[in-house]
Amino acid sequence: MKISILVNEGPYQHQASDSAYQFCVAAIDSGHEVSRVFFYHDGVNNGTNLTTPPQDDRHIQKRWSALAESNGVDLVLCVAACQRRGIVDEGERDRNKKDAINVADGFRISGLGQLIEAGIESDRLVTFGD
Amino acid sequence: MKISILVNEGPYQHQASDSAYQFCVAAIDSGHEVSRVFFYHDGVNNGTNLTTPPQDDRHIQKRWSALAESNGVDLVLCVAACQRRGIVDEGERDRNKKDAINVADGFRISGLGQLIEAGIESDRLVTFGD
Amino acid sequence: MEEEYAGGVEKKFIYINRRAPHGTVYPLESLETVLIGAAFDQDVSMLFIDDGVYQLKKDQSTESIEFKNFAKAFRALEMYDVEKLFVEAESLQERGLVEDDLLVDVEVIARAKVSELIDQQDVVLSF
Amino acid sequence: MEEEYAGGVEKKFIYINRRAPHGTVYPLESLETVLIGAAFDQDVSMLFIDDGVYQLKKDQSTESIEFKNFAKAFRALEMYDVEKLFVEAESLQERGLVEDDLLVDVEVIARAKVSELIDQQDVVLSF
Amino acid sequence: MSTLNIVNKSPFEKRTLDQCLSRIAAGDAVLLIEDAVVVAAAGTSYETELKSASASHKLYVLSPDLEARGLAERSLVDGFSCVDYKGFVALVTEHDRVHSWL
Amino acid sequence: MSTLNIVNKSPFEKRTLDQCLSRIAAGDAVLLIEDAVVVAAAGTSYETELKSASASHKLYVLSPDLEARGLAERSLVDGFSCVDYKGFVALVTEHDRVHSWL
Repeated sequence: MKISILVNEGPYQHQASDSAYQFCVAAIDSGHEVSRVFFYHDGVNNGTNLTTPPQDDRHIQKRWSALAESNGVDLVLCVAACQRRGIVDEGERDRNKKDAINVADGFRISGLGQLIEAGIESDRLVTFGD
Repeated sequence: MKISILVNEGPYQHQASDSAYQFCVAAIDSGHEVSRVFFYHDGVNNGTNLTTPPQDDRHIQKRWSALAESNGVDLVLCVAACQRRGIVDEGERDRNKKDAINVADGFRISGLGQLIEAGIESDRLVTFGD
Repeated sequence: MEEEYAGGVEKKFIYINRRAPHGTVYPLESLETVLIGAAFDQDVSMLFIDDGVYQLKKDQSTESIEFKNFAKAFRALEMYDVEKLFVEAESLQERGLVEDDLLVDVEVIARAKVSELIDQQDVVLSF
Repeated sequence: MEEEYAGGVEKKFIYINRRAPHGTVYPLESLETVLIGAAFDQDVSMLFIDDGVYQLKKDQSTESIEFKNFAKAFRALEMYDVEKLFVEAESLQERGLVEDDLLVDVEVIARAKVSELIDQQDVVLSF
Repeated sequence: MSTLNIVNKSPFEKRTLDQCLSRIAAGDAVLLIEDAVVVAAAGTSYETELKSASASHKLYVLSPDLEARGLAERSLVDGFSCVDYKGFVALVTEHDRVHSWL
Repeated sequence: MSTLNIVNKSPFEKRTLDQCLSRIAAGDAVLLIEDAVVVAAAGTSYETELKSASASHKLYVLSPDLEARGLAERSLVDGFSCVDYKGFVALVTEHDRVHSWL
């Protein structure tokens, strides 16, 4: 089956992002296709490359980036949520005159339409939040 | 009176940061001293300078920075929370080998001891969270 | 942000709104998603249950908390052909609200009908 | 992160823990704050009520969810001279737990005594 | 030596207000802010619980948050007083400590 | 045409599980994850409510989350089945839609 995921919360504060990740790994292991993970609201904070969690703890952003690389999962950050939270790619930096870029490898910033499209094109949409 | 504030949530997702700000303004208007606002957990996300909220919406980070400038309020971001969330100043950038700095004007990154100290030295500590 | 979708698939989407407005950003984001989603020509319903019914309360005034007052935007839904707004009767009653307290025309349904409505959908989005 | 405080003031701090572990980061952060705060030589109490009592449950195993298992750190509190751990009896009972289910020695108090404990404090930190 | 208790979630959503009311001392005050303000309005199924709480506690509600939720015109449950943010600050200073029930 | 309902908060903290159970159809399933798993263990004051729910609904609990909360050794409320993440995935595919009660 083709499964898409919606993540509403940032890393470390709530278990939502962890649960979503573990679900994705299990879905892929079970032979399903996880086509897209859409990060909405505080969920976009999963996509900053500026985190340095303690060495004995999981690295949530890197886990997501690795999943994109190894399994071609499309990691999409909601652009409006990124603007409110401070997640910036090259385009957003230029458009909003910011000094830095912090979007992590494997994530891309795009519109809410990507969530609707995931709902249409996937067999199931599973939401993880607070 | 000397009042300190603890903010546990980031901007826009929960009302906590807004409530804390409105409380600070009212406290200062009432003749009290707001000596420190300590940002903990997702609260550290208030201190990124990379946000671009919609033009017709409030700019939460800039409001805080202005409060620091006009009233000398000490805005402290918990260092361990910053590391997990991706808020970086010059020292953190060098220490953790990051490519960017995103801490906003008027905020400083420091340890949890600053929260305890605020509890000891203030007449009241008021917490805003989820 | 213009997006087009020419896939030709029509699915039934339901947006479930269960929180009071302003305490969290979810109610605002629900409305934004519905408005953006309108371009995709899907079958869209919005359901308001539990504290979600407060989102439709008349007379919201957000000036003193400096928030955007998005309540008015519910009136724009009709222009986007989003016309299926359901409100649960028991949620209104528990909160001392009546249909006349609401900003827009809605269909009031009994709690016992909620599962039926949800079980007709292809995609459930909860806010 | 070494911090020292030589202000000479001693205040009574209470840390109130009301959430189950792992679903949110607050329980972990509560413990971190207590451990850091120990350097300040204040009078520290920790109170576990509602779902907070699950934080002290024995046998927590976080390997399959890849979380740090911070439960063991409760055993270190004694070394930091944090010895006043209070657990509400009713919170245990509602959850089918008994004192023997807990990782560390605690003082079990009745719900009716909770307000008395809190009203003795200077600073309340809730997690 | 009384405590100002702050509750910010609707009791229809979270049990915080119940959990607070079951544990505070006579003379302690309760302030409802953010989404918790909805039950300060009369006519909800939570009214009885609040009326009995008002016998032993001072109850306050933050008016800017009531206005934001379209409830400023409603009559309040007996025993509630409205405060603005300056009134909130005054409550903080008049009580010995503040306990936010999160 | 049945729905998989997911609840992630303890009913001692939030009313989500009550609100879910009061509205789902016979034949719909409920999966408890994250902090919600605590009430799958037998002996809590919530047990009666879950036992009656199990008469008309399939009830599941996510075992890694039970283990994390030190409840893996406990007996479960009658009617609950344990699933791991792969079992979670299977439930998602076996039902027609997923409704996360947030």
